[in-house]
Amino acid sequence: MDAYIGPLLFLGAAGLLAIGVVGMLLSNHLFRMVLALVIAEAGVNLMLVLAGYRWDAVAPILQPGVAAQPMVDPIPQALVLTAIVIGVGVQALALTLVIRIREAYGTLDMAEVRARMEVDVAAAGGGEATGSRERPAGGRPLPGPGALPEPPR
Amino acid sequence: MTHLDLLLLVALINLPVAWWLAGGATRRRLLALPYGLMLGMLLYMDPGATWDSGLSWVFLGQSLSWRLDGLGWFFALPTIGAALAAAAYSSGEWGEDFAGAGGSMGWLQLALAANVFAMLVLLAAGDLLTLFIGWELVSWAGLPLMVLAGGAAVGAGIRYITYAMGGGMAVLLGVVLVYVWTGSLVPADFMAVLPTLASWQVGLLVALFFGGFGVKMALLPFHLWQAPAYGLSVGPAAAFLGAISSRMGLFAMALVLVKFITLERLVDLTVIPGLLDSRDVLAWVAAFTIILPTYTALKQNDARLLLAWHGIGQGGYMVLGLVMGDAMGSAGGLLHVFNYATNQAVLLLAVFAVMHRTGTADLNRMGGLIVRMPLSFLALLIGIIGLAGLPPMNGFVSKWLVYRSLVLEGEPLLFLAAIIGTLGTILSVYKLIHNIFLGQLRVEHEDIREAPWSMTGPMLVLCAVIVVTGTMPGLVLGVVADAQQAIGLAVPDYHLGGVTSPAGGLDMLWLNGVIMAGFAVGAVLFYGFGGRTKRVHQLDNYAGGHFLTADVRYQYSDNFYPGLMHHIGGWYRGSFQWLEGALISVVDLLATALRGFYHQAQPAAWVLFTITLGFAWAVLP
Amino acid sequence: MMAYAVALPLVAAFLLPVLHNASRWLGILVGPAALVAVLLVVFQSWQPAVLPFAMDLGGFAPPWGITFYVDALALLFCGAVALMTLLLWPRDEGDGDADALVRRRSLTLLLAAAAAGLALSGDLFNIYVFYELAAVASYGLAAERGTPAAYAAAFRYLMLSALGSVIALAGIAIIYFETGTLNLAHLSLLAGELQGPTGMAAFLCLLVGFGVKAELFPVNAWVPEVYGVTTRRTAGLLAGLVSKLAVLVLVRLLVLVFPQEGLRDALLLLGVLGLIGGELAAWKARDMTRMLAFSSIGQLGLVFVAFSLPGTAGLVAGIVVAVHHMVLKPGLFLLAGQWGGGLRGLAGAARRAPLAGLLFVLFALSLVGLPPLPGFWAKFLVLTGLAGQGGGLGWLAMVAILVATVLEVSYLFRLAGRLYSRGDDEVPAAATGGGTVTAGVFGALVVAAVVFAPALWDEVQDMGAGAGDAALYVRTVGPMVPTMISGGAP
Amino acid sequence: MSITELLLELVLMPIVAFVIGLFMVLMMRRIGARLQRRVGPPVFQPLYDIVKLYGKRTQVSHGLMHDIGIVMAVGGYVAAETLLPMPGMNGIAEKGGLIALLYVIMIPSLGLALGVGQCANPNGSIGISRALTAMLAYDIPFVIVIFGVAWHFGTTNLVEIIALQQAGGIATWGAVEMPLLAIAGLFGMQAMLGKQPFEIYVAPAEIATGPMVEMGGKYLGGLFVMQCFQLYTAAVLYVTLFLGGGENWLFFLIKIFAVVAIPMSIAFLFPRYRTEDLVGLLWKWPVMAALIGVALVM
Repeated sequence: MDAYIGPLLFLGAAGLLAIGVVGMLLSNHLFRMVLALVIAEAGVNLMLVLAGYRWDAVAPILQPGVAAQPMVDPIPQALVLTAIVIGVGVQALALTLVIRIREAYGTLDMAEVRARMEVDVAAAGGGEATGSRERPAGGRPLPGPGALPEPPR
Repeated sequence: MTHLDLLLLVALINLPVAWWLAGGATRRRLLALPYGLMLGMLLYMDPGATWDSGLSWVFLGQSLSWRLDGLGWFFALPTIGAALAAAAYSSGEWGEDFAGAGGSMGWLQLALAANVFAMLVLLAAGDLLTLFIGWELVSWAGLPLMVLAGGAAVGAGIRYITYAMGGGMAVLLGVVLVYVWTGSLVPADFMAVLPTLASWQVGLLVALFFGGFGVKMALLPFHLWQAPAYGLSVGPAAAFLGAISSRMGLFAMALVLVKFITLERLVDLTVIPGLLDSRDVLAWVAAFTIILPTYTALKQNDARLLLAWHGIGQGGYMVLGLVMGDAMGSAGGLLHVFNYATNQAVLLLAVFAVMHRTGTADLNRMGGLIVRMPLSFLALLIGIIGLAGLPPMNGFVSKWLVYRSLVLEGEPLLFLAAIIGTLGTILSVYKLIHNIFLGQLRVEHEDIREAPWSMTGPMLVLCAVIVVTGTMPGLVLGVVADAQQAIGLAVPDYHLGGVTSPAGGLDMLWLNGVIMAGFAVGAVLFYGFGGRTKRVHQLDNYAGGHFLTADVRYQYSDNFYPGLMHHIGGWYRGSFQWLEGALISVVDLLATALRGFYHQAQPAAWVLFTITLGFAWAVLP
Repeated sequence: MMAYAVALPLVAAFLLPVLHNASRWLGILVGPAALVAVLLVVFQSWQPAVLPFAMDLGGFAPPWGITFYVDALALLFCGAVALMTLLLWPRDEGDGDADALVRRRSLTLLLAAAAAGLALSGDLFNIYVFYELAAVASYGLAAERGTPAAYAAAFRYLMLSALGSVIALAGIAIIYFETGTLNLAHLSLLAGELQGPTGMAAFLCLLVGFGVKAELFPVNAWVPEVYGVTTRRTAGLLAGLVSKLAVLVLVRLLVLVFPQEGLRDALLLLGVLGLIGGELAAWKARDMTRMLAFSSIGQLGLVFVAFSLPGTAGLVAGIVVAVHHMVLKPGLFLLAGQWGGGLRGLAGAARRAPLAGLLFVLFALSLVGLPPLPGFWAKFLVLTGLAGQGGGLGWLAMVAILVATVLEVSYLFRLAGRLYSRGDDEVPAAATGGGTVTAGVFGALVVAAVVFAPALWDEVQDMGAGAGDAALYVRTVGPMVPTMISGGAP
Repeated sequence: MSITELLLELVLMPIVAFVIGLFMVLMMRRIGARLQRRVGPPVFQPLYDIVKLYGKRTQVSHGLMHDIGIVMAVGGYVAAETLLPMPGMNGIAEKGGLIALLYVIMIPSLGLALGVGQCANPNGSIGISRALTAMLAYDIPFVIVIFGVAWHFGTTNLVEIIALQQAGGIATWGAVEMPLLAIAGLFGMQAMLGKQPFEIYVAPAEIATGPMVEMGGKYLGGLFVMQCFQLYTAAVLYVTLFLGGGENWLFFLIKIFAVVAIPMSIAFLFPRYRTEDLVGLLWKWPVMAALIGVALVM
């Protein structure tokens, strides 16, 4: 039984990581991407802890009176602490950015945000933005009866 | 501090000196002095000997060394000569006119001096790495000289440097491969190892070096950049570039293909067994380079572009002669470098003298200038006779040598290609001289004067050089023989008048003497026996009964050879422009695809893609 | 002693806001003072006799404690960090609010500290922490301008980089799982454990993780956006300096822990894709900043190709190419700052600022590889290395480098032609006049590299030999205390 | 062969050539007349024409280059004569070979072109553009012929070519060993002499749009003299290459008059081709014949 627990837990952690990564890719909504990141980081932290895990060992705390028993490896647990702290910091920053983007662009859809950003970055750099369906780069009028309505700004 | 060091030092010091001299109107007169000094120093050095240089660095595990042998000396002569003519030409009224019109004389002279220095560094290269360094310097030094005229010339310059760097990179790959395959870049070592290389390796090296140097020589597939780049540049710059700049490619080709890889190795590198070996491929590239640009020149309507296109065509003769490899052919190819440099310099200087006076180089807006600018006419006449390769001038000697070697080597189709090129040249140079100097003089050109002495002087000196080296080719053949020996080729037994050989020789002293005697007889017959001639005005002309007035433009200049164009007109489809356009659109397509990659909404997808691909690759054996 | 290289900028970063409120002058001086101190420390410890030496932080013996390994290469990068940050010190961007400037300066100091840490650290997890520190600092720098585009670009960059870090951490977990240690020296001893597929998988995770910052091909979609929104000086710092340190970390891993041949081919392939991808995109770019961003992707691709070459030759070539790009790109970014604006508007710009025009041509020539300039020697080294290695991938890489050079010539000198054209439309007066002076310093560095080329060459060769010697690294770090669990999990 | 003998030859050869040329022009007119069933001009008519033209009082000139053009035209051929070996007199044939001769023959046409250009008459310029196009047209087959002959005899030295043919007797004559090249040579000669059907640029009816539009008096006289030299040069060149040159004066004269008679008799039977058709024809059959001839010779 004990031989299977380690790999099983490890698979669990890897599953969490996979969910996080794939979740981030499939979602087009900014907030969902941040949530996916949270899950991914949880998965990795779990994986890191499991690197030092032993089935038949106890928590690595030396109490004065108790005899030394085989203990779990303490180092990954220390590492995980830092990793968690870093993760939280990055996630917090991500959320503030999501709020700022929502205020500035009025939308949380990644495709639209990217398109708007592209126009602004190009304007900041001084060049013209690359063509989009609304504003073709070549400046030639779009075929069809009437020009498209001006996109909501 | 050997002679070669001195020469290189003077060329280097000439950079600031030229910039300073170009500054003041009075100092401008002395512009030609440094080049005169360099020419003197060069003539003092005996072309037969090999001049080593004191400076040599060991860097990156490579030794950089400089030495000037016969081949380098032979190419240095027209380089400094052309620079001297260009500097003298620009030091007079043309310089004031150019500076007055907002052009920067300082940059022009600095660029010219930089070009000469870069070319001397290339010509004195002691090993392959120095050759490449000199090659890159020459490629880059040409750029400022081309773009000085601004406007269209800048676009042509950018196109040139892209081609040149393409060629440069091919040469760099060749140098690196030689270093890796033979372990060294010093000629003495790698020439010993070269014969042991496999044929595909030597084939690749030949392709890289011929392609790389061919870009500078504007051989066929890479010739589109040269005409606008040289034609549209500023007056004396165009003359210098047209005369010698692209011949550096021939020097490097002679050094690498003929001396290092040797023509024998080229002959037994078969491309199509039994039918075509690599030397034939090179010869046919040269042959087509003779024909196509010459007939493109025929259709040009701008005098400068017409001459620039001829520059490309004549380059084909030089490569053809060199690749033939026998004594006569290689002598003809190398001699044509010198002859053509003088012809092209005179022609371009004359066209720019006309442009200086009339303000235009458009062949359809000139005519009848012989009455106003006789000296320029004489210079252009001697230049076109030399360019077409007709007897009294030096162009004939080098072309005769190339033809002789083609006839006796048994190459009928190559001989035919060369002759087609010559005939095309004769037709187009007549169009040049007719549209500029002959025919009806235009109303607006009636009061222009002959070009100033500072411009006609250099032109007439070059004309004298053409006539003298035409009558006594032995003078130059001596230096050509040293160059041939430097790269291990047989030397024809030459004498002052020309060449003697069992299969029919040439003696220009007698030939020119007989031609001049013939002209004398003709003159005696014409002036002695005929009645007194009456000079008439140009409008007093047969016009089928109509009365000619000045406002009717009675001149034939456009669509000059309708009969010929009826047949070959259809062939001008610009297939090479289409090829270049196709290449650019492929690059554009790829670039747009790449930019699309950087505009995708979900870049993180690629992280997952790379990881899964990596794991699969890691797990699978 | 070398710990100051990390500590001083870190302290200065956090003290800066406080001191700025105390007195304006103190706020201005504290940053540069810290950096100058670091420079002094670096020069002071640059005696070849002493190098390389290892430092155990907090006195903990390896592999427990974190060791700082200081050899010539690490010192070079530390010195570069201090010098470059000093030269690219954020200036008032004309929008007038002082506290934005303070924010930018403290973030830059944070970035400098993290970069120094990356160069020196000898422990894998410690490297991860410094990498995250640098990442967060660059998120801040990206978002700090306050424009909507800045927020969007920063967010997209954060998501990409965070995902990369997650995967890097997974790699570290695998390594720990296999070997039970994260100290590079100890890992080098236990490298035998990591020969199998799991070791290769771990390296790939680290490669992708750290590759995001090193502008590795598939994961560098953030580069044009972030460099487009930050100030030109920050962009120069990020492109020129921090990306090289991420590459340095990967190279240390390759040399010490993963000497397998297959990994070098992966690096070579990704480098070639990056090179061609970057140059093609730059050829198509419409404004100078994005053109330089794509060009930096291309050059980083070349750095990867150089470092993928086996043995000391590869290391030497990589160092030369990396340092050459580190000096060149910030100079170009500063010039972009000087002129600003899209490519169309730059007509005749060099006529109004002749020195800037000359510098641009000098940088472009060196980037393209005109012989006496250092760019040529870098390219020559890489090409000879590749030709020596041979193989299908080697030929592909050589052809890619040559085609990339032709593309570089085409777009750089198309811009140079426009700069020197007699354009009549007036160029908007650039905000920072100071850019040209700093670019001049970089220009002087390039020219100095030409003059002192032979001396520099010997220096670089020793550096390459030192960096490539894994046994020297293990010996310097000292004997490993036997760890309790040598096998890892049950 | 001392210098004085050589100089004497250089003076004598053009004079002999001129005299033979006059009789060739006479023969041409007589053949023309016979074909058109009329008597034809008296023996010295060509000489009378030339003397009349030189003697005219009004000599209209359009400038110095116009005069030098005619001088070059006549002088060029005078020089070409000395390159062509006659029985007993070799002139400077060794000094310049077959290729040099091909180029020296081009000098007169260039001189004429420059002279006509100076006349400032577009009709003249149109004529010259036609003449140069025709030259391009007929020179291509002619050059292939020259290559074939030079390759066959292994030398470009005319004296040696004659010696080789005379040594081997009729069997080694150029025409016998290279029939196709001989035929192509005939085509080339027909166009070079400007005889129908290739006479667009010298035809009397086209004079208004030909090069001769501004030529009168001694200018036209000069062209007549040039025509005599032209006939002689073409004939002797053909004989040298294909008919073994002159063993002695009698055979030499018979051969060159026979050779010249061929294009004359053909000429009067044909109308005139336009320039583009001329180019088309000359690039098709003669070039094909010459190429096959060279292929056989190689």
